[in-house]
Order: sequence, then C-alpha cells, then structure tokens
Amino acid sequence: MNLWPNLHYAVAMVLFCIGLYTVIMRRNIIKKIIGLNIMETSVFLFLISIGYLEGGAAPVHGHGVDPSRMVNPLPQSLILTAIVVAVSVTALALSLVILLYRQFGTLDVSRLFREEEEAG
Amino acid sequence: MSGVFRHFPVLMITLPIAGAALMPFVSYLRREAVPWVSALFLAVSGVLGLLLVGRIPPDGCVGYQLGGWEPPFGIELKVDFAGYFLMMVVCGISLLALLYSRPYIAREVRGGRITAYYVLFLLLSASMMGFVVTGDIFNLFVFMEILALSSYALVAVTGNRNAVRAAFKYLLMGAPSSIMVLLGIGFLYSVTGTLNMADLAARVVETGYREVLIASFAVLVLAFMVKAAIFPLHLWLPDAHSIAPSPMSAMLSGLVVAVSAFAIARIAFSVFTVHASGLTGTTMDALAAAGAAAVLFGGIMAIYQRDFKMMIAYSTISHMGYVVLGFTALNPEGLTGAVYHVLDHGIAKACLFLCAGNFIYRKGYRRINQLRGAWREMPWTCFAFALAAWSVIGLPPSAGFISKWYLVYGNVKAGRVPYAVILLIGAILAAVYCFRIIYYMFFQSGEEGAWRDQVMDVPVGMLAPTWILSLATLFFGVFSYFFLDSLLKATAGLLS
Amino acid sequence: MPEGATRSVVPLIPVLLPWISLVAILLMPRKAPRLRLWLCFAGSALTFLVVILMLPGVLDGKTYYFKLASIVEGLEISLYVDTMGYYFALVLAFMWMLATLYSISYIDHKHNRFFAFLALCGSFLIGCAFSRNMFTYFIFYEMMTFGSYPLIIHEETTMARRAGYKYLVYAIAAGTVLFFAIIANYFWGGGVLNFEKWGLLSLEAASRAALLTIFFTYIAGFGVKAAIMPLHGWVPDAHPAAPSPASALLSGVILKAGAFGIMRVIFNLFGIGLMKELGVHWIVAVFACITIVMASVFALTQDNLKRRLAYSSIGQVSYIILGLAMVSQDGALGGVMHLAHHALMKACLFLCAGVILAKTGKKNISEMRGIGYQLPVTMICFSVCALAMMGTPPSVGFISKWLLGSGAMQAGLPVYVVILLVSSLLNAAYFLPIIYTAFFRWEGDEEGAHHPKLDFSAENDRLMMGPVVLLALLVLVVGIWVTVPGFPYSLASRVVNLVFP
Amino acid sequence: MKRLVSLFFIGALALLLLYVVSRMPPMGDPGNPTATRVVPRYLERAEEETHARNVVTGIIINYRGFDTLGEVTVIYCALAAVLAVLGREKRGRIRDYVELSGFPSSVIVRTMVALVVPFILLFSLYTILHGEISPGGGFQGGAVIGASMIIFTTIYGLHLSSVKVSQGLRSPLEGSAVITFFLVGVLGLFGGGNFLTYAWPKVSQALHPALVTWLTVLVEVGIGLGGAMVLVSILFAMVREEGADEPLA
Repeated sequence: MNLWPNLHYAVAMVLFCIGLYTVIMRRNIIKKIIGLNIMETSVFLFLISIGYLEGGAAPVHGHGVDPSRMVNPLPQSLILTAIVVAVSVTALALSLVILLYRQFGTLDVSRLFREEEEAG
Repeated sequence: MSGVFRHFPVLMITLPIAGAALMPFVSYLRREAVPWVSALFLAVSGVLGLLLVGRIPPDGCVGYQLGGWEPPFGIELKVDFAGYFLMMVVCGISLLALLYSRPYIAREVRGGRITAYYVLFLLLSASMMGFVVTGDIFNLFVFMEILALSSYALVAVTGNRNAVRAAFKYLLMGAPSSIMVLLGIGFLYSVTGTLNMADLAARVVETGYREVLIASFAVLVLAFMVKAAIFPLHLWLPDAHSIAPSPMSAMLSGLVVAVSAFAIARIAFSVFTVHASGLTGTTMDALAAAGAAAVLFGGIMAIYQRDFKMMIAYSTISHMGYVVLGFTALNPEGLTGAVYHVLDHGIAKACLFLCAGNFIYRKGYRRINQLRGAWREMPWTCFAFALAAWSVIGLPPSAGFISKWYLVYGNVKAGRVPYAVILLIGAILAAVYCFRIIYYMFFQSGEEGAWRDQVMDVPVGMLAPTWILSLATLFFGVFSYFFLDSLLKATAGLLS
Repeated sequence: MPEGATRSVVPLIPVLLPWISLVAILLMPRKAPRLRLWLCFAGSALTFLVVILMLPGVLDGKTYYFKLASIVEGLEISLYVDTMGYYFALVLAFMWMLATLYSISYIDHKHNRFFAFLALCGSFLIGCAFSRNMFTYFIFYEMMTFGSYPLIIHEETTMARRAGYKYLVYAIAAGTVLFFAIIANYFWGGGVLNFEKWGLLSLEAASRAALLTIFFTYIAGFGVKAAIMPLHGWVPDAHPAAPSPASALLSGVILKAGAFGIMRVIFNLFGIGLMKELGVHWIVAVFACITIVMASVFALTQDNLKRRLAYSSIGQVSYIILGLAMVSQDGALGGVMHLAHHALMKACLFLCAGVILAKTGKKNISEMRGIGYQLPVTMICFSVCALAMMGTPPSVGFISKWLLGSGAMQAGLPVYVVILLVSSLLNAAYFLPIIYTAFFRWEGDEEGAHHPKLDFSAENDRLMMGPVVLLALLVLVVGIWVTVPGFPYSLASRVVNLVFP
Repeated sequence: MKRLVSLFFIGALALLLLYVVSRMPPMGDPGNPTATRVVPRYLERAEEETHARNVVTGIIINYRGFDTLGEVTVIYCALAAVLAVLGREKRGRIRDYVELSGFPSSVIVRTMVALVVPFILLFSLYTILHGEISPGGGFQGGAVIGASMIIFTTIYGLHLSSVKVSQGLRSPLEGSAVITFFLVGVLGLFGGGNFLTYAWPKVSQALHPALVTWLTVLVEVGIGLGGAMVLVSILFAMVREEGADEPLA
C-alpha cells in the first residue's frame, strides 16, 4: 500500500470527486463551471505529481544540473497543453452562460429545466 | 508506402486546420467565398485520401513519425486500413454536409457567425480525421478536445434558446468526460511511462500494477461512453442532435458519436490488447451489456417520438449500441461489422438528417405527423429518405445489411447468441420507426393545404448531397466486396 | 463455381429484363399511357421468352452460372440456373406475363406505381429462383417482400392499409428470423451457403442441436411466406385487399417463394439424407396437415370470394410443404409439381374473381346468384379450376394429389392419404356451393322463374379474358398431357431424381 | 434523496480511486516507470537535438510538436466557438463597458494602468522569446498579453481598447499561430524530412543549430501572437454590449 507516499495523488483524487460533486449537484451554472475547473485542476495536480522526482531540479539545462536529477518534463508539457484546452472549454462554457442568462434571466439549472418542460 | 505519398495522411488532417485559420481572412475579403473555400480545403483532403487508395496494406499499418522523431519519443500517426477507411468516411460525409450547409445555414445562422460556423466545421472534420489515425494517446486527447469544443459550439450556433440550453447540457456532460480521459491517460502513463500506443501495448502486458491499468481502462471507457452516448450516459444526445442545424446534426449523429465509439475499440485493441493482457474482461462485458441496453432503449424511444429529428437522434443511440456490440465480440467479423456500421450509420444518418433539413427548409415542419402526404410535394427528398431508412433497418442490398450481417455473425461466432438476437430486435425496432414515416410520406394524405399538389422540392444544392448520400448507402451495400476483404484482414491484425 | 456449370451471362438477362418496364414507366411521356403499359408487358413477355429459350439446355442437364459479386471468400452474390431454380422461374415468368397483361385492362392507367412495383417484384423473384446460395436468395427475397407491399395496398382503402400493415409486421418478423437462420447456417455450415445437390450441411460439421435450430428457424422464417399455420395471419387479409392480378400473383407465386425456400432448405442445404438422419420432418408434416385441414374449414365460413380463395391457398401451399416433408420420392415429386399446378389453378380463380368484381362489382358469394349466366365464360373457367382443385381427373389437381398419395404410401404413412381425402372433401364443400350459386340459382328461382339467358356481352375485354381462358385450358391440358417436355412433370421429375440419392 | 444517492456514488468513486492510488508506484521514486522509460532520452539529448535548453520547450515545440499544433488549434477553435455563440463585436457600435457596469475608476487607477501596461507587454515579449532557454514560451507570453488587455479594457472600456487593438489587426493575426505552425510543418516536407521536422535533412548539418533555433523562435512568436489575439478577441466578444444582436428565432 502506497497511500502515504502517494498523498499528492490522493489529494488530487479527492479534489476530483469534489469537482464532480459540484458539477452534478450545484444548481448554479457558474458554480458548475467552477466545479469543472476544480476537476481539471485536480487532474493537472495528479499529472504534475507523476513527474515529480525526489529532490529533483527544473528540467532546464545550462545550470550545471545533472540530467538524471531533473524532474520529468513530459507531464509538464502535457499539462501545458491541457491547461490551454481547459481554458478554451471554460471560455466556451462562460459564453454559453452569458447567452443563457441573456435569454432566460436565470443561472439556476432547475429553472432552466422547468422552462424546458413547459416548452416541450 | 514511399515517396511523397507517406505525407498525405498528415496533410489530410492539417490542411483543413490551416484552411480554418485562413477563413477569417477569406471572410474579410469576400464573405460569399467562405463556403466554397472551406469545401475546397476539404476536397483537397479528400483527393489526397483518394490518391492513397491501394497504398495502405490491409494487413499492416503505415506509421508516420511527426518531426522525424522515432516513437515512442515523438508522435506517430498509425494509418491502418480501418483508420484510413474511417478517415475517408469522415472526409466524404463532411464534404457533403458542408456543401449542403451553404444554402441551408443562412436561414438559421446570423450573418457574422457564418464564418465561425465554417471554421468550426473544418476543425470538426479535421479533428475527427486525426482522431481515428493517431497513434499517440495524448494526441488522441487533443483531437478529442478540438472535436468536443467545436461540436458544443456548433450545437449552439443558431443562438436559439433551446439550442443554447442543449449545448450547455452537452458541455456539462462532455467536459467532465474529457477530464476523465485525461485522468485515464494519467493513470496509464504513471505505470508505463510512455504515451505511444504501440509502445503502451507492449508495456501494458509486461508491467505489473494490474489495478491501475484496469482502473485506467474503466475510466477511459466510461469517458468515451459519454462521448459516444452509450445508453446510460446518452442524456445529452437527443436534445443536442435534434436542435442543432440539420447539416450539423448529420455530422454529430453520423460521425462524431460513431468515431468516439470507435475510439473505445481503438483503446481496447491497440493499447490494452484485449487478448494478451486479460485486463479488459469485466469492463468489456459491462460495455457490451450497456450496448445491448442501448440498442433496445434507443429503438423503443425512437418509436415514441413525435419530433422527426428527435426520432433520428434516438435511432442514433440505438445504432451506437450496434457498434459497441460489434467490437465487444472480440473477433475480426464483429469488429469489421462495427467499422462498416460506422460507415453505414454515418451515411444513412447523415442522409436522414439532411432530409429532415429539407423539410424544415421548405416547410418548417418538424413533427412526424406533418409529414403525411409529403410525397406529392417533395418526392425527391422522400425517396432519398426511404433509401436511407432502408439502410438504417438493414435490409438488403443496402450497406446496413452488410454491417448487420457481420455484427450478428460476429456475435454468433463469439457464442453470444442473446446479443445477436438483441441486434435483430434492434433491426425490427428500426423497421417500426422507419416504416411508420415511409408510410406517412407515401401512403397517406395530410391535412388540407399541408402539401401542395405540384412538385416543389428543395434547390439542387441541397438535393444533391442528400441524394449522393442515399445512393451511397446502396453503393456500399452492393459493392461492399471492394472493402470487406481488406477490412477483415485489417481488423484481424488489430486484434492479434 | 459449381461443378459442371457453364459460366454464362444468361441467368442475368431475365433478372434485368423487367427493368425495361420500370424505365418505360419512368421515362415515357405521360401523354401515351397505353404505350407505356404495353412496354411493361413487353418487358414481362421478353422475360418469359428468354426463360423459355433456356428450356432445351436445362432439359439436357446444362447449368449456367454467373457471379455478380463476391463479398468475401465463400459469401458471394451469384446466379445459377439449375433445374429446380429454372422450374420456379418458368412458372413465375409465365404467371407474371399473364398478370401484367391482365393488369393493363384491370388497373387504372394513372397508377404507374402498380406497374413499376409489379416489374420490380418480377425481377427480384427471378433473382430468387436463380440464386446460387442462400445469401443471394435472402437478398432478392427481402427486396421482393417489400417490393410487393405497394401491390397489396394499391387501392389505399382502410382495409388495404390494415392488410398492408399486417403484411409488413409479418414480413419484418419473418425476415429477422430468416436472417438469424442464415447467419447460424453460415456459421455452422463452414462459411458457405451454397445450394449443393446433396445438401450442404452434415452431422459431422455441426451438432444435432445446431442443425435443428437452423432447420426450425428456416421453417419459421419461410413459413410466414408459405402461410403455414399459425404463421398465416397476413394472407386472408392481404388477398382480398389487393387488386385481383396482385392476388393472383400473391397466391400463385409469392406464397410459393416461401415454399420454394423451404424446398431449397430441405433439398439443397440439408439434403434428403440428412433430413432422414435428423428425423424431424414429421413435425413439419404435422403442421402442414393441420394447415391443410384447418384452412379448408376456415374457407367454409367465408362469404367473401377472395377471402375464401385465400384460405384455400393457405391449404394448398401446405400440400407442397407436406409433399416435401414426407421425404419420399413420389411425395417430393407431388409437392414440387403442385407448386406449378396450384399456381395455374389459383391464378385462374383469382383472375376470375377479378373479372366478377370488375364487371358486376360483387365481392360476396351470397350475392352471386345467377352470375354464371351474366359471365358464362368466366364462370366455366372458374368451375374447371375449382373442380381441378378438388382433385377431379383429368386435371392438374388430380395429378398432384395422386402423386402425394402415392408418396405417402411410399413413406409408409397412409394417414397422410386420409388427410388428403378429407381435404378434398372440404375443398368440394367450399367450391361446389360457389358453382351451384352461379349456375343453379338465379333471381326469382324460388318463385319458379326460368333461368336467365346466357349473356356473353359483358366479357368483351380480351386482355382480361385471354389470361383466364388460357389458364383454364392449361389446367386441363397439363393435366392430360402430363409428360410433354416443358410441362411441370418433365422438370419436376428431374429435380426430384437429382436430389434423391 | 437525490443528494444522498449522488453523495453515495461519488463517495464510492472516491474510495475506488484512493484504492487505485494506493496501488500506484510511489511518487518521486527514481525507479518509477515514468522516470525510466522515455524521459531519460529527453533529459539527456534534448539540448543537442532540439537546441532548446529548456527541455519542456523542446518537448512542446519539437518532440511533441503535433500536440502543440493541436493545442493551438484548440485555442483557435475556442475563439471560433465563442464567436459562434456570442458573435464578434461590431466596429463603431460599442458602448463603454465600464460605464455600463457602473464602476467608474479614479485617475490614480487610470494612470497606473497606462503606466504598467507597456511594461507588462515588454515582459510578455521577454517570456515569448526566452521560452527556449528558461521557463516560459509562447502560450505564457500570449496569456500575459491577454491579461494586460483585460486590465486595460476593464479600466478604459471596450471602446478605447478596441480602437487600440482593432479588429483589422486582430482578425488576420488570430490564426497566425496555426498558420505559422502549419507552414513550419510543411517546410519540413520541403526540407526533405517529415511534417514538423525542424532539422531539414537537405540542409547541411552545420546549419542545423541555427535553423532549429530560428524555427523554434518563429513558432513561439506565432503562438504568442496568435494566443494573445485570440484571448483579446474572446474578451471583447464577452464584454460587448448586451443584446447587440438578437438571435434568430
């Protein structure tokens, strides 16, 4: 059992579940988007932790650091990509929220749905 | 594959992306040119793809190392026959839907957003092409995100309040599933240290950490189940697909979900190597059960719909169940059936949605009841619909028959007779909901004044794509022998 | 390619010829409706001519083979003229020609849809007859099934729609069952579906349970078309609803496509040897017997003429099934011959019903008093065929019943003879009243009025009367000169001799 | 009730995930699969192969350049998506966002922003150009530019900022990241290599360091410029006046 050494991962998982809970249960759509971001961040934390090396240095050459002591740069580059992706999704989600608020005048998901039933 | 040809797959993917980036500039110069230029980029992609005919060995794959870095250090495209086949399917259907959009979309989308529509359209088709041939699992994620983002936006592009709501619902289910894909990739990476699919396949077998690998597979499958709208996770689909503008519905329903379902097969076979690792058993069984439930649920719900597009959307849920039942049979026949069904489903569903679009364009009718007697005014659309429905039901000699044959045969061969029976029941359900509409169109007369007595079909620019698609269902049924041999070989290679 | 076959394009020609009619309907100007219809007829007549021209070769034992496409190894769409297929093709091409001719006068000219689908179904049926394997057969069979839907609902009345709905439900369910049977056959038959002379399947290749599953799913699938009880529900509705030439074809040919499928299954997929080994043919025979008796009983209670004829068809098609299920040489011969014989008789009867409907507007038997004096030629033809149905010599009906009885004795089961006799009695019980009503009752007969004068003036439509008279004559001629080459016996005996080891 | 059910499911999910986590290789251990498999080559040879001292930049731009092409596409796609949903702001018809929002700013704030923004822009330029030898790069620099524009827009209003960064400037530049990347990729084909090959085989070995470095810088600049413009355009689309155009029915 590696739960203690993997505490970072565990925290990431808990954060993930908190984010998921927020997305599912919150009625305010802005909060849902915040939940989405919590989920994203938790996965970033998880991936970054995977690349960690005990006592490692930044993976930049030219400072006299031995390559074997550098942390894993691959998750970092992946995260960079993933962050941009997350930003893009958030941007789109927020613009949808803007439009929804303009058209329905509410951010409450249950009211959005109730109207849907009336219309249908 | 040698010479200049080996670059073609990557150009097929990146050319539409470059085209999309150029589109604001084109729009700045001449707004009317945007649809044509977009079509041009896709057409060039298609031509490049056609030039590859016969150059992809059916029993192997052509690797392409981006940037010249050998795998697993760089990213690799792995163009096997199944992937190439799907790439061509995506390219062809996208091109037709794009051409259809030109007359149609001006009715539903406001001027300034039309450019954005075409940009997203090009990105959507490019990302699907990349999605099916990439050999790197993180690259898969990136393409999946382009795909997801553009489809969320394209659902909402009309700005109609229901459309925005459907898009938001789609996003609320889609975005967490994307994050789950990333989580699954994280798990996978943490125990293998590599992202290249071929390398992963080797590592998955030899590394320990069974629990982590199983969790990774389960998370990935769960995530892609949302994207592919497999039964319990389909909630977003009916709204999104029925509210989107019709050519977009055709893309979403015909290609996006099917390609996502194919991704599950890809991950199961190319990464987790079903037979070798023995990690996927329970998850695959659960997936097959979900697929079977989807076939029945989608079919039954489709029968009860009153909205025409809603019915087609539920039919899509049912057909995703077909695809899943096909590849979970774990034999070349089942997988071939699944791949061929992606083709057939793509063409037929796209055609059905375009027909729905024709009715909306000409008459504004969306209800099934309103289609009674449609034959008198719009015979061409009705005939195209009937042909495509023929394929959806899976009657000979359409492409649907061939795929149904292989799906059922694969399941019988795998000893899963109950699933084979469920597939057949699905076909009966499809017959019920399709024949109802055919019956309304051709053999009933509608309310007074609902339809004129003289022929007034939609313009040729819209009719042509519809008809090309509906004839394609016949073509791929009658001439299926061009593809099936190679496809069987390719899928056998994928499985071994 | 099957052994000893000639590779030739011949089988494709009759499949494609009916499309002439389709092209004629689509392309000819609307101003010349008559010309279009004659072109339709030309298509069907040419088809028949081509089929006839193949006769000498087939009688010589030649077979022709043409491959359309090979989907994968072992799964191909190919056409093959063997004696059995040719036999069916000959019957249906002939029926088709007559029905088209009859329709030109019977069907309103504005309704091109009827002729278009008539031609389509003809093409697909010939494809069925010339199929090399079950895969090809199924493809043509399904297309034919759905192509005949517009024929049934042609009149678009509420009754026709309801009948069409029922037909579709049965057809879709049957198609699905059949699909499963074929898949199972493909899987346990070693990845081929070819019709082999001695049968494709064997107990070495597949378990008994598997073979039984395949057999009964096949029977259930084809049984719907062949109207074996309890799968016959669509027939009594579809026949009265459809226009008469369509009913004649339904009864004469389309029902037979199911029976022909069962023939292919028993002779060419399972083979007589395997059938005997499995020993389950008696179950089919029992169902056929029940159908024969029950259909006749139901027919007794019907007042609508076409409905009565429809029940009669259900019973008669089961003669074929019974003959096949006896697994004896004479029984099989009787069954195979009855396929053609019943087509002649029943088509004639339905066409007569059509004439009655067209000329007097009467549908029910109780209204037909004295109709033999208004439409004498029609009713004489009707009577000839009705008597033939009962098995009166000299007629085709007698020949098939004789052979079936002889087959039953060969199989050592005289109980089938009893069934045949009972059935003949019942046939008489429901046909004779019609003849009686037509000729021996008239308006005011109970008050002692003299019978009306014979009136030939109503039967002036040669296009309609020609097929009727021709069929009635053939019923007699074929029943007397049984062994003339080209008549059913010459081909059926070859078929049976080939499949019995 | 619904709350309890979902709490239960999420709790179960959390426990499962924690179990899986406990089965994972210990974090930070040099013997992990992640540390031994692909990465050593990156760490040891990245400098000579990609001519970027920052290995992360080397991976992003060079080894996994195709991912980054995808990433650039994603952000461009996000812009197109936002524009498809909200529509682009129209030239000359924009009212002042700040006035609408009711938060007039004081002279101090305005002056500070005017003073700081140029320096932020300078810093972003540094971040972009310095990406290959130190932490930083195109995306980061682009984001900084975007942030500076956010500050500027909040204080000075949409009208003024859309005059400063006009639509005519932005719309060709929005796609620049994708176009640059694509062109560099295609140049790789003409240079005799594969798509996205920086060290063209047709060019002599001696020129490779300079070639790779300059192409990397080119791509970084393209990404920075494109990313910045995309962010600014998204910002403008989001803050533009309400009801600028009503959607079709």
